[in-house]
Amino acid sequence: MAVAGAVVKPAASEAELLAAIRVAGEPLAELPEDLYIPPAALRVILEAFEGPLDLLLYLIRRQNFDILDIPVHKIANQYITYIELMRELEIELAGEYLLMAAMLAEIKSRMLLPKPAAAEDEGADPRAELVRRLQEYEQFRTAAEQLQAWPRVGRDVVCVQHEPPQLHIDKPMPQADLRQLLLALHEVLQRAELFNEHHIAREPLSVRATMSAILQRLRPGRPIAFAALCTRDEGRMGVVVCFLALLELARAALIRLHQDAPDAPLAIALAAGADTSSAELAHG
Amino acid sequence: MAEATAQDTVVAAGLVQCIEALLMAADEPLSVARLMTLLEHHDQPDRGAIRMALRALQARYAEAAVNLVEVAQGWRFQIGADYATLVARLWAEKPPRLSRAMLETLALICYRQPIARSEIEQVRGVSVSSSIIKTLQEYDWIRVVGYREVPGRPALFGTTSQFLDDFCVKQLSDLPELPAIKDPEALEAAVARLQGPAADSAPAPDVSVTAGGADE
Amino acid sequence: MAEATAQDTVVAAGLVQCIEALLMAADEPLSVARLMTLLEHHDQPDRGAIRMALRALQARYAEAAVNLVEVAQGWRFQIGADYATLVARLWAEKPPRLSRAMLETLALICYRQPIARSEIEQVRGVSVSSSIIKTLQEYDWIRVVGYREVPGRPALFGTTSQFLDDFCVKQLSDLPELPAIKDPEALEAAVARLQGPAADSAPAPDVSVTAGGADE
Repeated sequence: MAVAGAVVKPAASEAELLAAIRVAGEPLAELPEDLYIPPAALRVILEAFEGPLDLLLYLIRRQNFDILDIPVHKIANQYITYIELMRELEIELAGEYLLMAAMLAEIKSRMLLPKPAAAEDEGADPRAELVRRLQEYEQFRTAAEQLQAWPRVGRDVVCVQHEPPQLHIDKPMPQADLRQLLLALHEVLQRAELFNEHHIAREPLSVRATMSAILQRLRPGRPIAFAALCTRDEGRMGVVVCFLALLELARAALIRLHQDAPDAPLAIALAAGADTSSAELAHG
Repeated sequence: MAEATAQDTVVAAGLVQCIEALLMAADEPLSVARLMTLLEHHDQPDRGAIRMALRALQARYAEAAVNLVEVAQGWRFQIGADYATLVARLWAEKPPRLSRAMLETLALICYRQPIARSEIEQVRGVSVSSSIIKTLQEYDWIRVVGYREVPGRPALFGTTSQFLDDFCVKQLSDLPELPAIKDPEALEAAVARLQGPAADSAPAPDVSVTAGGADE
Repeated sequence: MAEATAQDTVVAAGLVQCIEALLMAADEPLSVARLMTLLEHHDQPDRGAIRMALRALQARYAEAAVNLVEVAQGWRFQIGADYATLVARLWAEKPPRLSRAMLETLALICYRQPIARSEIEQVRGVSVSSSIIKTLQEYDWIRVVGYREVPGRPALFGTTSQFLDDFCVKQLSDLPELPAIKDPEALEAAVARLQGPAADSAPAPDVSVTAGGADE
């Protein structure tokens, strides 16, 4: 694990380790001030921290101070030496680190001044404020660790999803509303001012329907006799409508009408391009 | 790990549950070979043990709504076929709304069929997107009834019997003729007649057949 | 549908299997209400019947590698955490690691919602990068729940039900308690002591006193 890892986890054992170190018989109370820390290591250490409060908490925890009774003066010194060390090594520091250094410096100086009686009420003592903020931050740092450990989807828990053998999702049909349809026609014709008679197709719908039906039945190159087109059960009206449809289709050059002899049966064929010429249709 | 003998149907419970977890989580079939590699660190089960575990699982899920099946690439859990329609409702979309453009296009096709797309655009004064035509065809409301023999051979569209069924009209000629469309009251009256319970399919006497053809 | 009486634990088997199929096929939790609409055509089960069926299913899967769990947005089948490492082998890519900064920000929003970004920065003592806020929003774990009516109208953030689902809980209170501050009284006492005349331990002798004041 990188240095940062070891540094971040203020394992109690490290404190015992420190206590166990005997320097000239005296237990080593704190990190020697002049311990040389290579800049790269410092940068890594710095990355391990989430900000000044985190760094301060680390310093407090590492030396097993009780957060409620921290030797503010000592901690401030250590923090400020760290920060100055980093600035000497031109490690660019987030502004907040410097802000904290300034605050700590202010706390240190206030602690040295005799407490003037009148100064009681000029705002919360920054030290108390620092302790409160450290505590509050630690609260959420621990909460974050708890969230990290909590089971979460994608890492600890996988949701189950299976398919049926073949999934046929039928796309639902829209609501077919006749009134809407006719209103739409009204609107579009209104918009196009096509309502005057001569423009709009005058043929009744039945003729329109028959025109489509006839076109549908005709195949290129296979003419059909007129009689075969009109179904018996529509009666006289059917024949009229069918005839009108044929005239309309011819006018629209969609079909061609042929009669071999004056009273020969009338043949109808698609006005398809060249390919009907070879058809057995006798030219009129 | 208790090595299960062939006859002995006792299969290491742990192995069955591990395979169950893997198959439930997997989003593709898992072969016996793949299961062996996945369970390497676990307890190095051999093929036989895995097959036995798979059979035990298959039996346990036989009656459930999801079953363990063997497919080409291996084993997987699958929703029972007879729940397919029920499950499809999870992804059923809401019925789409008919857009103004779609209604106008459909109405024009209905009243002026066989009609080419260019003519629809001419009347609407707006281009008709091919997706509108495609969708109306998907709904099986319109279809190509023929082609005009001019350069480009434009398709001619007409309405279908499905269109008549969906719009609850027996035949096209039941629809109000154009003069009735022009006048809003007449249109409302026509619609009411068509949709009203009493209205039977026979056209009302006052339908003016412009072609002058005598009424039947 | 045999209406199961409360004492009678026999739940219509058909209903249980339909719910099992739906839950196994769904790609999101299904609420009781959603199940009711999905089963509408089936046999219009009421809430009670569905809850009974869910409990029956939960019992049946209690020992299996996959369990039926209720989360914020409904019920779902999920593979338990104890198979996490085994199942993770199915996929090559590892799930994205959450940075400490992201987790601390998420914890603050979770326990202090609705909270503005400036308050998060106040507590963490560091500015919150907008990429963290954006990522948490992309995960759909946090959302803007309102604005504080002060100059600048800062957005207030809160957690979503998706956050609860992804952390496998039904409601916020199921998450671990926010660790309590040591004990408030001791804090007050410490603060008082700090402000009291008897300053804490004398500063270390090597303090370079810029003000030149004598040590206490």
